[in-house]
Amino acid sequence: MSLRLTRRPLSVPAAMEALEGPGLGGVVLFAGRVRPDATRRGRVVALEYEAHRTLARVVLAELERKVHRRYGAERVVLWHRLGSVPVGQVSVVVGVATVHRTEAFAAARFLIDQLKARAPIWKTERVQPARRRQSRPPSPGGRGAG
Amino acid sequence: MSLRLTRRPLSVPAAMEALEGPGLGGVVLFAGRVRPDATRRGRVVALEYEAHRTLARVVLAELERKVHRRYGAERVVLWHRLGSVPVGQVSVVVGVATVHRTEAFAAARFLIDQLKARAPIWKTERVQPARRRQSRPPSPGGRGAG
Amino acid sequence: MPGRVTVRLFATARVAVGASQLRIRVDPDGVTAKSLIDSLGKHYPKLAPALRTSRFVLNERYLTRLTNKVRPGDEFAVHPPYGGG
Amino acid sequence: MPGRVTVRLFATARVAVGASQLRIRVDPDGVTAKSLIDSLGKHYPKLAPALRTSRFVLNERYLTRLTNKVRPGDEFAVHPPYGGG
Repeated sequence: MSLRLTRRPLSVPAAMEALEGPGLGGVVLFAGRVRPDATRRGRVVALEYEAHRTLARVVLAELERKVHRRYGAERVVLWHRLGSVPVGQVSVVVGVATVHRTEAFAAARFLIDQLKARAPIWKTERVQPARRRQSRPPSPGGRGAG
Repeated sequence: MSLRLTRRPLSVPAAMEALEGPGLGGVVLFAGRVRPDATRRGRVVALEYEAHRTLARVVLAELERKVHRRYGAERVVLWHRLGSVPVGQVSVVVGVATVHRTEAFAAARFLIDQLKARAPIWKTERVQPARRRQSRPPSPGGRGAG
Repeated sequence: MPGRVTVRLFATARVAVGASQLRIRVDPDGVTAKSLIDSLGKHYPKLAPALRTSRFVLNERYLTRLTNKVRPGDEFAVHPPYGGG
Repeated sequence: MPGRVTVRLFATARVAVGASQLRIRVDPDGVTAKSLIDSLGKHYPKLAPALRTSRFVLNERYLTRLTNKVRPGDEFAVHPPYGGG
């Protein structure tokens, strides 16, 4: 079982390693990446995550126990980044290893849904304001990019 | 879209890279690892994979097109190893990136199920025969492990 | 600090108040969660909308009743709707 | 090699015959897939069980009817039940 709330980048290879175990043939991994969504204030360039850390750990640990009981998940990864996560980077990794794949899919889906609904973690969008249209001064004699 | 039938190890980080794309927030990856199953002939130490390669590529390409149409999967990884794959190593990687996670889960599940049912790929178990029980000669005076 | 409750604010609640933590003086016998919440909404009008959609946590456990007592030394957290992932 | 069909064998079919490929002489006009399969089962009795559970592929397309003609120069593949993953 591996829980992390960290300000550092999440490594998918490290998650795969944490999910190794004898006889665990099926690994399902979900990675959530920050999308450059368009908002009314501008385009998202990063998400700022905060958590009620102590309680979040309790909630995530409960989820781990639940998927172990319910789906026989022998290895579980529940990692979430905190602080600023730029567009394109992974903000959350959920991984499950089981003997067979059906349980791994069900458990991973359950974990990410429950994490989103129940873990005391919040995001704030950091946006790049849409630039005012401004007339560029004519390029001084050049023909191509400077 | 990325199809591979290869005798070389499959890299999950490389799969994650192949699944990058602007705005693709949800990535689901399934990795199947060789299990050390017990068989009547002994314990599995490796699986030997063979394929009807040309046809397998056609079948996998059809699956890719199908998940693109059906689930909006913008990036798809369908990688399978051929030749001998030792216990614990990854024999198959299926990955999907979509804007939202529901489609990614459904598409990945669909792909691995269909790959198993429809791709002309076969495995043969290589086993370590269970050793005959043999009486060990008494240890010559030692008390612990040699 | 005896006599005070630590109120922790997250996300929209934090932004509304402009601080992630408040120290609120309460009766030595404590007050009900409801009265604490009402007084927060009164002192920080911008916080009122967040309070209406938040869950509350008393000493690391979800508050089950608004009649529960909050006492000096307790930690009371305001949790707007979650947004992890 | 004119006059012959290439038969590709996979997995249990390959093991039963001890070869991954056979070159089978057929009439210049071809034979039906059924008669090719029957003759394979007759010449390689160990192959017969695999033939009963296999799908067949003619020139990289799944065979749709056992009455389809297999002609010299064609490739005919025997696919036991799949086991990828």
